[in-house]
Amino acid sequence: MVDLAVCVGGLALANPVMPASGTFAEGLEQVVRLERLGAFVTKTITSELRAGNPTPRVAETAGGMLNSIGIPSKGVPAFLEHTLPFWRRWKVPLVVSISAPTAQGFAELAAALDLPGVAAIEANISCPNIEADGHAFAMDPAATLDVVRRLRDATRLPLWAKLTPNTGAIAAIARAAEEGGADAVVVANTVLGMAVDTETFRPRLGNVMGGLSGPAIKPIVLRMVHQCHKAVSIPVIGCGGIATPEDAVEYMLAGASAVQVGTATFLQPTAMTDIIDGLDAWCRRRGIACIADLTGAMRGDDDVLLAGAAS
Amino acid sequence: MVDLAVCVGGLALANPVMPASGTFAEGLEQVVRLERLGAFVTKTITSELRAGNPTPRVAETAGGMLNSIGIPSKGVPAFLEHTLPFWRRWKVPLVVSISAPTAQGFAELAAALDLPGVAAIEANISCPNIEADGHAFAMDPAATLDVVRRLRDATRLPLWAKLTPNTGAIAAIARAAEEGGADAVVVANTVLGMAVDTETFRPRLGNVMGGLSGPAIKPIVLRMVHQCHKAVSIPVIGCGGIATPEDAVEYMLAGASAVQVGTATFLQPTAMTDIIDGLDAWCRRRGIACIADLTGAMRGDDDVLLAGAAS
Amino acid sequence: MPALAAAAEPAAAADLLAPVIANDWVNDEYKHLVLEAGAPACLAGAGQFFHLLCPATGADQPFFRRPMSTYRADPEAGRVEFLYKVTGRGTRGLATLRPGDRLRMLGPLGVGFSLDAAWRNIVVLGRGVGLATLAPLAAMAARQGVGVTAILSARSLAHVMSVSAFNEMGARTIVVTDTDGSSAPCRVETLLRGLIAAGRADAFFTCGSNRLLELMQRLGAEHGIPGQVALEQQMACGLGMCFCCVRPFREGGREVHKRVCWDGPVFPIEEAMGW
Amino acid sequence: MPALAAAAEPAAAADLLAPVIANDWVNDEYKHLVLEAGAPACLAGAGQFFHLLCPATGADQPFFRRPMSTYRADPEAGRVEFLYKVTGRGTRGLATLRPGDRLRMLGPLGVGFSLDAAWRNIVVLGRGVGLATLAPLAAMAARQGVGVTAILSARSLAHVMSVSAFNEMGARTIVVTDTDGSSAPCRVETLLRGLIAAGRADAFFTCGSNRLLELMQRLGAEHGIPGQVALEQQMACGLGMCFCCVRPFREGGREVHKRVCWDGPVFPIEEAMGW
Ligand SMILES: Cc1cc2nc3c(=O)[nH]c(=O)nc-3n(C[C@H](O)[C@H](O)[C@H](O)COP(=O)(O)OP(=O)(O)OC[C@H]3O[C@@H](n4cnc5c(N)ncnc54)[C@H](O)[C@@H]3O)c2cc1C
Ligand SMILES: Cc1cc2nc3c(=O)[nH]c(=O)nc-3n(C[C@H](O)[C@H](O)[C@H](O)COP(=O)(O)OP(=O)(O)OC[C@H]3O[C@@H](n4cnc5c(N)ncnc54)[C@H](O)[C@@H]3O)c2cc1C
Ligand SMILES: Cc1cc2nc3c(=O)[nH]c(=O)nc-3n(C[C@H](O)[C@H](O)[C@H](O)COP(=O)(O)O)c2cc1C
Ligand SMILES: Cc1cc2nc3c(=O)[nH]c(=O)nc-3n(C[C@H](O)[C@H](O)[C@H](O)COP(=O)(O)O)c2cc1C
Ligand code: FES
Ligand code: FES
Repeated sequence: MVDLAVCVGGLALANPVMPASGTFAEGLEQVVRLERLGAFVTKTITSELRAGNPTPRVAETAGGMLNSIGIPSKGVPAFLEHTLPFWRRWKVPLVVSISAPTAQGFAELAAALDLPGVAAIEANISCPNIEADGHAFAMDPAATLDVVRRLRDATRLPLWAKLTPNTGAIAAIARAAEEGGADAVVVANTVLGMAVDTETFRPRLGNVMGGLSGPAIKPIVLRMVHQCHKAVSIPVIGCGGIATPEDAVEYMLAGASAVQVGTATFLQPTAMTDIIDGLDAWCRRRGIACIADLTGAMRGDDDVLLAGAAS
Repeated sequence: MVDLAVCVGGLALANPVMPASGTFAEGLEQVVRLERLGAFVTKTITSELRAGNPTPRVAETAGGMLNSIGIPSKGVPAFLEHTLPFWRRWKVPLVVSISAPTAQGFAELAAALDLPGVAAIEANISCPNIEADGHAFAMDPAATLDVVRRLRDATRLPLWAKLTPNTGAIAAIARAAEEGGADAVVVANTVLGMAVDTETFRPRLGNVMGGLSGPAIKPIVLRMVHQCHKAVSIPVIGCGGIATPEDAVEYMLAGASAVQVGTATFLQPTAMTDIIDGLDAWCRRRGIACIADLTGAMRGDDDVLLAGAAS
Repeated sequence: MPALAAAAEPAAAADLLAPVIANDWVNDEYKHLVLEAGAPACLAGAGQFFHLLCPATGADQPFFRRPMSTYRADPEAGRVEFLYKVTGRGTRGLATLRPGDRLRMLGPLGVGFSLDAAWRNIVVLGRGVGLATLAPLAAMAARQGVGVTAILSARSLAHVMSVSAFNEMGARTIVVTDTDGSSAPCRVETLLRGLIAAGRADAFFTCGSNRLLELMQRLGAEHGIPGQVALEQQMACGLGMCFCCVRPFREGGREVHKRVCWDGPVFPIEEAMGW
Repeated sequence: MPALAAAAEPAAAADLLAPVIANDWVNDEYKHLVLEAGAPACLAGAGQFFHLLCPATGADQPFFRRPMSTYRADPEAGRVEFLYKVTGRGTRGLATLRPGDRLRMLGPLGVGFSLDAAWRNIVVLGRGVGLATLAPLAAMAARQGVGVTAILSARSLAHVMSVSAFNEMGARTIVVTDTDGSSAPCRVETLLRGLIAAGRADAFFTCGSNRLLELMQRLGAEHGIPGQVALEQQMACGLGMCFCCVRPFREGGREVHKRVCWDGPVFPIEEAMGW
């Protein structure tokens, strides 16, 4: 009886739960009924062939993980030949995540993907591993505006901009994405982090630095989702540390229209469908007819309170 | 036999372990031999009387905690009458943490504290709760340069600048603090975060947003310590999620000259002395004669590797 | 604050790993935890509390310690006891402890109850888990020859705890319940007025219910009866360091913030503000 | 890759909560875990693995799951067994499991060993925990009527595991140890050359030692003997999704990255690169 449908950045989804880019691939089919997901989101692809980063590529931390996978990519032809036909077998909308070293490269790649079976483009303008020392388009409002504008000119597909949490100005960057023509912002990618092995004195990641994800970052990204929800009128897709139905509700209350689940799937492969079931049960228990009503429904968040911070 | 002494930003410390501001007060005397600490750091004080934020002021998160204590302050006279005489009873160097709403206010407060018994000033230019919506001096290199310069002109005491992790430009801000004349940077304060109660739909903190601390943020702050260590030649004091001797070693390898322990003391009141004992034992086991040699001793961190991120 | 001035210097606290002797269900919600603990833990005063490092279990990973009032501290047997309600992840973890396990606990902490030498008869009024906090007060009063009337309020007879504990300490015990309506504030007020009239109310003590606190505040003000209340607030450090456990209090006409862990958990009743 | 082509379609994996039947020490470092598990788990092929959600204990809170090779999968009894070395926080947590507890495990996963119909006799060479991985291969060979010579290498006689397991499956078992020097690569090489000469080495299989891998690669290349190796790498998802478990391989003269969890953990021996 609960209506789980949401409308996000130009796409109508059966429910608000989808995978986070880079944490989802065909292997999950063995354990999860993929047709139940709100959308599919591919691992980020690039035009260039890329090998990804040296190993070790992951490390455990308290309540989270660091990864420095990088963006290994087999290029567009391999995507068209293998990945796209594979995902086309389902009716679930397919969101293709893309990246490029230049705004021009982003635009060209988006243009090349305006194909049947591609439902939306997620522009990963935030991956902390790509630019040296963690810089990315989405660390700067002007660069964000520029790349999103060019993407907007290059494709008629719904366009989502995936932001980085490695900034002190997330609201300004979300506004730049909106101004550039994005249909939604995905908040956020991983938080740049690091770990050192005290036995070997070496970094725990082959790449020294990597992205932190998982429950540890949930309070940080949730805050950013809330800031973005207040700053823009396009939908915000929350992504960071979501592992339970309550986490998804928390994100929606803070302003998310839909959520992406990444790291949780590694620990619990059925995490996404468990969350969908749990959302349904939760709405039922609370007498909520349309899940979309949860978006931004947090109470007691007036500016008086925020200003109260200073007193 | 292990030499635990370190020299940090104009101060010689018996060992590199000290409390983080706001997580230390006289109550600890009941459980810990305070004379064993490398330094004392006071809760941030302000000139104005401040009540602090509404309750609830804390919330648990995965591997960490959110706080929105704010900076309740009884002003300078109460500090001079009660706090300073209390801490003067020990020989341990006393670092006084200060904050103010303006650069001028910072300078005046620092000038007023150039007193016997005060060993150094830690300028908390980073507290995310003070300025509305999380802004702080240390989110901007120019504001950092300005406030540190004025502080430098106002006091002959060793001057530490405590930075915020809520920025995409930590290295630039550390450089600004160095240029302004800081003797050390403390990296870092809490990460701005948020949590929502899914039963009541209300924020878990009376102040909506608050600062995340504890093990959850360790990989993030460790990365920033490393970035700052590479960016400046003044010492870096690491602070974020340190709970064990290994955590302290990890921070030193990444570039810290000393460490501050906050949240861990709440869970384990003897955390700081346990860490000091553990550092001694660890150095002994590894045959390290001077702990100061650990600072920046991480291996395999050449720029080739960092640049490799892009491939 | 004559009452508080008479309080003994709080014993130094210690963080110790205490072996569990017993941890049994008292009813369907409460468990009774008995630990082996030498000084200073077993010297805990009435109203003082401990900060417990509740064990993490699979699903429940409490981050903070949990504050818990001393239900009983026995210096002779070298034991400390708690009576706790299983509510969330911390107390659920606590509930898994088995005899022989060890629990890390910091204490005794805070300012407890104190008895003025001039008081001959006191009234103790508690509800729910508040009774656990008040039980050692009755024991202290008994030791000092002070007469105690204990009004124990609960949902039903099955939910009143500690009746026997209060009785053993020689308290006159009155049980009031929601089931028979005797716990209604107006009926408790009648009881209290009777005790005042009978000269059995030199001081008021309460814990665990906002409505009962307000009732005692009103009657106390009306009849000039001093009193004390034990309050709760979420805690991080438990040692007065973090200022997260503050509550508002009335002090000389002004509203001030005080730390429940450090300035309390026991406060003069007239200073407390309802919640 | 004729060997791999002959592999059966991998059974679909499932994530199940399996009751523990036994979890006993085999020696001072290894434990043997027996779980009740229906299909598809108990249909796991030799060389396939499971991804285990090791229980968190007080100090040890493993974040990721831990990969573990099937030591034995018994469809008739509905059981799956593991032989594991207690090394870090995940396996320490695993070691706390008691009969009746439940373990969440995902599997069977990955590409296992496969036997070419043309092979009559194979040589299995393993060390340490690698023996756990190779044991079900010997069982599979026995079922298919393929003769097995198993060379089991260990620090000392006390550390050789699974000898009886290999014997039961009818393998000719040779134990070599560091203690008597028989495990030195040059001595193992002599053994292998003997087996090749005797026509008992249609294929080579190994796991657990870089030096033994390199030895088998060299002799295999010299004599045109195919082979397979089971490799390890830290894993997050175990399902081919995260690309964290890649290793470099030689393929047609180029170095390529392959995922141990998805493309392996068993690979053609000539592709593997030492570590
Ligand atoms: C001084 C003092 C003495 C107490 N004595 C007792 C006692 O004798 N018996 C008993 O059953 N309970 C007592 N409590 C309440 C007890 O601390 C809480 O029930 C317990 O912390 C709940 O933890 P949880 O993880 O089970 O619940 P959760 O709801 O999961 O706890 C979440 C957070 O809220 C805090 N919290 C929740 N309820 C309370 C509360 N009522 N007071 C303070 N913090 C709370 C927890 O400590 C934790 O930080 C006392 C509280 C205080 C402050
Ligand atoms: C396919 C496969 C099959 C395996 N089969 C067995 C087996 O049958 N018996 C057995 O004892 N061990 C086996 N291992 C190794 C086993 O996974 C590790 O010993 C275990 O993960 C160590 O976890 P820990 O938490 O105890 O150690 P920690 O050192 O605390 O682990 C830290 C991290 O490193 C990873 N890690 C540590 N050692 C290894 C390793 N050798 N391989 C992969 N990841 C590692 C852990 O999974 C974890 O993510 C296998 C590994 C793989 C990849
Ligand atoms: C192993 C791994 C690989 C990832 N790869 C990508 C990627 O290719 N593109 C991208 O935009 N984000 C990538 N991410 C980031 C996730 O999509 C997500 O933003 C982040 O992990 C936070 O969500 P989580 O806490 O639910 O994992 C990756 C994350 C992980 C853990
Ligand atoms: C309850 C609490 C109060 C704090 N108050 C202050 C403060 O007054 N001034 C300040 O500079 N930092 C303050 N901090 C931040 C800490 O000093 C420290 O930078 C941060 O908690 C990270 O370290 P940790 O993870 O070890 O706690 C406070 C932190 C907490 C948890
Ligand atoms: S709990 Fe920290 S001051 Fe009371
Ligand atoms: S562990 Fe994720 S791809 Fe292998």
